[in-house]
Amino acid sequence: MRITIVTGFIAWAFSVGAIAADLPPPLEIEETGSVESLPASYPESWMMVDEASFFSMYGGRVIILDVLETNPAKRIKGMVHKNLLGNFGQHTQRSEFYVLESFHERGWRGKKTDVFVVYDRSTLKIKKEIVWPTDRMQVLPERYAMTVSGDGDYVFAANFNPAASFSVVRLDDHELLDTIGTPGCVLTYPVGKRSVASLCSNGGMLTTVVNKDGSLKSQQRMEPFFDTDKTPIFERPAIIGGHAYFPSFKGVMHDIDVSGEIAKYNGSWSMLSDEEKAANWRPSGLGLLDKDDSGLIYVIMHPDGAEGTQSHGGPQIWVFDPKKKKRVKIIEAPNHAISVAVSRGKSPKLVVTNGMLGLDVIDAQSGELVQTVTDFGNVTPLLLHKSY
Amino acid sequence: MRITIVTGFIAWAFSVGAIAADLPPPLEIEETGSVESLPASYPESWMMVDEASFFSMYGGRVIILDVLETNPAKRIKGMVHKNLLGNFGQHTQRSEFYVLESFHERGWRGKKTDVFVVYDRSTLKIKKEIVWPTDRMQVLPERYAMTVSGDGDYVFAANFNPAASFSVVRLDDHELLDTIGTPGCVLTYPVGKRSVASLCSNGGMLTTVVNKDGSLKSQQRMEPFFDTDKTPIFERPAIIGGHAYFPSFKGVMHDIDVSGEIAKYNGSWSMLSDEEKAANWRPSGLGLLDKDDSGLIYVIMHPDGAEGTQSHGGPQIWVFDPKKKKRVKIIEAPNHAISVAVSRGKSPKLVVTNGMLGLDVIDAQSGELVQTVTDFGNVTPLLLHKSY
Amino acid sequence: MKNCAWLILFFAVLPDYGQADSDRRQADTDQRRAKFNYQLFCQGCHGPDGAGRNGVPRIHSEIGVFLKSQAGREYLIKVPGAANAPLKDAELADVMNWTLNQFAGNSLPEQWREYTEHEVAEYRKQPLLEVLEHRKTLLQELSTQ
Amino acid sequence: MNILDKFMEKSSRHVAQRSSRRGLLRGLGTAMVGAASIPLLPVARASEGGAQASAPVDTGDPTTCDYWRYCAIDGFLCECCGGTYNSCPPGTEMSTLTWIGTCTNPDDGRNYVISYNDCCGATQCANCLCQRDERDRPVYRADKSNDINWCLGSSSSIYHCSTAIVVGLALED
Amino acid sequence: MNILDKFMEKSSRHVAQRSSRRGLLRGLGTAMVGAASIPLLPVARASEGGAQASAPVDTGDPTTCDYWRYCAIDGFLCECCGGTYNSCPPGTEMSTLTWIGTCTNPDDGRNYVISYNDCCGATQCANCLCQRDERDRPVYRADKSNDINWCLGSSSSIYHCSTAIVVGLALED
Repeated sequence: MRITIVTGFIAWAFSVGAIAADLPPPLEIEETGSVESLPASYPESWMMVDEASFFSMYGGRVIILDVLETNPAKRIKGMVHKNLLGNFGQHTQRSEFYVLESFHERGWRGKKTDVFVVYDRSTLKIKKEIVWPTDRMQVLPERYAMTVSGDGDYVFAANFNPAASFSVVRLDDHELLDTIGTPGCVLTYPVGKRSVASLCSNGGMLTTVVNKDGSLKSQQRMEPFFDTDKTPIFERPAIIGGHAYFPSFKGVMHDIDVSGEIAKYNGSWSMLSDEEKAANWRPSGLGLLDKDDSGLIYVIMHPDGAEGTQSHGGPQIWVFDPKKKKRVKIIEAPNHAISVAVSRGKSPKLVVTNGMLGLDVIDAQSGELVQTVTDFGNVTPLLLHKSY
Repeated sequence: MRITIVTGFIAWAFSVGAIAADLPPPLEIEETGSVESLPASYPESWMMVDEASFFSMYGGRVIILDVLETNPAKRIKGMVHKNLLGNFGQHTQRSEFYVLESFHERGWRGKKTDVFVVYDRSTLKIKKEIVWPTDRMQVLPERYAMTVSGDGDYVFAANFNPAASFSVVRLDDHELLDTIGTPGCVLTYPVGKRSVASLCSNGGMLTTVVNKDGSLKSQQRMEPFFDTDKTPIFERPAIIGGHAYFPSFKGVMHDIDVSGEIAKYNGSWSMLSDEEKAANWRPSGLGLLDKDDSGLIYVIMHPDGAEGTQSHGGPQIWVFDPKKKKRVKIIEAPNHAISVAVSRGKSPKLVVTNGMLGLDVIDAQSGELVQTVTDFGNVTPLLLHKSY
Repeated sequence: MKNCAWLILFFAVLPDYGQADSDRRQADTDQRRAKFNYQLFCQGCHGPDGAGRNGVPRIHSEIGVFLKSQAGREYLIKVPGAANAPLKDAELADVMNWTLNQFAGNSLPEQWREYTEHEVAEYRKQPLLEVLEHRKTLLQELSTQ
Repeated sequence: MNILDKFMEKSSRHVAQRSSRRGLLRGLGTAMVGAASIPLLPVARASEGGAQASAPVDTGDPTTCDYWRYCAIDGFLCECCGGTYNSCPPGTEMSTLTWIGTCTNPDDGRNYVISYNDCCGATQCANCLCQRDERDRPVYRADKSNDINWCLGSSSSIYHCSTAIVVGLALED
Repeated sequence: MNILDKFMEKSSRHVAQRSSRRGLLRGLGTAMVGAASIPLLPVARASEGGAQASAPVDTGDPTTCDYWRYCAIDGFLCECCGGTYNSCPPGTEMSTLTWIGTCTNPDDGRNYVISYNDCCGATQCANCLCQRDERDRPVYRADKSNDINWCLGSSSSIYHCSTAIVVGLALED
């Protein structure tokens, strides 16, 4: 009602104004209520930033960011909430992504409810919310606290309370199917079409094969391939062409074959020359590695490694070709690196969470800094993901 | 049992150790589970900081801070949550304070519930939570969005949705009694023993007299004493000795007699000399004023005032004696001032939220800076309160 | 063995340099190591008193019931927290025995024997996969005994 | 929500040095220009080209706090959050309750009625904080108050960012 | 929760200039010293005075991240939040689940078993962030992992700050 009347004013003002001063016509009345939407598939230069909001975890979110946009005001494309170190996963084919988060009835108090939320990539609206049957894993951001199955039809999401398990969501109807125990083994690495590997406290892996109805088909343990005390590995692999590459704290790359129904150990190779070993070069960081579409692995490295430095990040990003088991490039991190992610496509960009908790965007080919991105609401952007 | 045994170990280790290396005895085993508590009445140098957490309002809180403590690590005495710009109030006699806050079932979504929370000042534990009957007022921090009645037996807390009302809580049993409409009038200023004054959109006031059972006894409107467009006042009075002093945007101090059952207009006086008026000195800021125990009013002032500068804060704090209707002192704000509070007692300290959103602690007598307090989790400490 | 505290105190107060001392001191060291290992590998979840927590089974006054059957005896070693612990077989046996002595209380059968290195090695080869289900079944069986 | 002006004034200095922003600005994760630090375009500009008279003119930059429509705005500019000056970012909802102000478009010299609709239902955008208080009034004049969380009437009361929508022409006094 | 080391290293520089702290440190509202930026006290120190042998010695400063007990800590030091190194701030609850580490007291040269109990049930303290990862392991070794929110077993899962409690003496290998 108010709007109608005001429009009347404008018509009046226009006629008066035009006669009086030869001004341009007045601005049109604008609609209230309009809301933007995004493409169903995001451009390669968009990244999904896991802003953990470590200093106020109720404010955690995933910020959708165009890291190549030069106008700071136009970099943010949207954001969704991700409460209390919520876990995040994406589908590469379906136009949706997933947040598994927790809420207390009264913010910090009252009954806790964990919920699995399916977001539409285009509208950023919630397509489905599933109340979770147990306590999801609540840790610093991981890429494999949740995974889409190899056949693309399920999500497996990790639980920990501290009994370890994962729950299965069917994506066709977004139904929660089952929860499967993985005693002593955590996280969810996709194996074959519908299997999940988890890393175990004895230095081995457990593969869980899941039935079509989401129930447990079988579980099989892999012999320990590292010593969790003496030769620990990072729980953060690069999974490329049916192989999951897990670097150790000291620079041994373990190769797990995840192409079949059951994960198989496939040996290891050193990431380091003897000189580098002597200088104690080691992988380090939170999101310490990522892969590009051509199958290269990018790992943050630092010299003078020691017990306790495994999360410090480092000054360089080393690029490995896992097929050749060889380093192919060294990229300098202009402002230190604590996490790294690589964008999709033929001209991948390295997006580095730097020591000041901003983002350095680096051309992966040339190694040159494209731009540093800050002031997008970032406080603790601990982990980044490609977008799809 | 455990302790006994471990003590045994220690005794053993001690004897061996002492023999072996002449070392001191080992540290005692410590208890797990212990939690600190605070005095039932807080020292004068403690202030209650309303950290609105404007950039992540789920993380809002009241930080209890010793502003005279020189060791930064020991300044924080405790903190309580205050969600979504929650309202805060304190009792000067009972050892408790009050937070009126809102929660959505899922952080930012789902059903909203407003709750009134009674905190024990000593344990910081919740003594009572009352689910609120309507939408509390959700605004930038105010000192009078909630008030304790003059007789100390009730809390009146403001609602706005946008219909204005207030609800009554009886403190003896922490029961919610009633909600009373105050059409067109907002906030809750204590009047007499059990009345509430509210400021109205016509520039007048409404006094609501409340029965012992919390219900409406009577309401009475005061004639408008200012023009909300042309001569607006700040809604933030200093209430001293039965008088509520409301400064106007342009430096006229209005005096409302709140000592009786009904608030009465008691005239006004200018805070400015003619020269100051010519230089457009004006009050400004969010928490732009406070009082000390001797009855002086401290107001943030800035020169070159204009439409829109009423919230900018200013470079000086002027001290007025409202009985003499005269300024008695000017205190320079070392780093600009946007909010001010004064500690209790005979040697009051001015605590100023400065332009960098840290706190400048100033001796109110000498005007000298005692210390600047930052890095206590402050992001947007918009308003400060005395402690009791 | 519940009076090991007393024993230790005894050693503390009266350092013994006599015959058989090295054996006893070895036994004592083993006890201390067992407790240390309990602290390092178990206490974080099971608590300093074995009380258990949300999602963590209670040990205190309960763990002993499992020793009433062979399956129960194996269960305690096959649970991943035990089987997967980075401890040698002998160390794991010591931790388990220490835990039983320390926390099991009246839940222990009247006749029971401590775990040996050898049997621990055997049991832990196949850590359990369905711990909770297995536990439930076991407890049902034990309660009907 | 209009307290941080002075703070913004200070930080606007930092904005000039985009590559090395620090201090409060960095801390608060904003990219903001203080009110009125860049002079508004003169009214005359609109009349420079006669041909322009055939179409409405609005040449301001909505990514800056100085943009004319923002004269009584508070909070985070939706323009920097995935929305625009008059639309909400994806996934949010535009408030139905709002406060109203009038601002002058320097391009045509007209006063427009601006509806400051908040976008609701997502955690604070925390970008492009912009605080201008022309003709803003305390909460007793709710219709003119930007201290109030105007998401109060929406399905989520969570404030995300603010728009500034032309809903009419103002009458001169 | 152990990622911000490098960040902390950087910010420790700022701590030195207390009066003009800025940048990340200010932004994050911390008052922190990076790990090991001050050398630990030599063991010898304990033996300097013979009389000391009659009482346990622990001369470190629990308000600094360098304090010996914090060798595998993550997060905010309760010592700066209204609690102490081994007690929780008022209104919070000490976690029953925890991770365990061993650290050396430089005053007596002994290794102690340290239980890193989180204090739960209040919004993050956000002060004195301290990140040290000696013998910290990824989540597959949950008992040694400080990446996990250990408030998971408490009545509130909200992490506030961390303590470091001496629960035993370590054995040498």
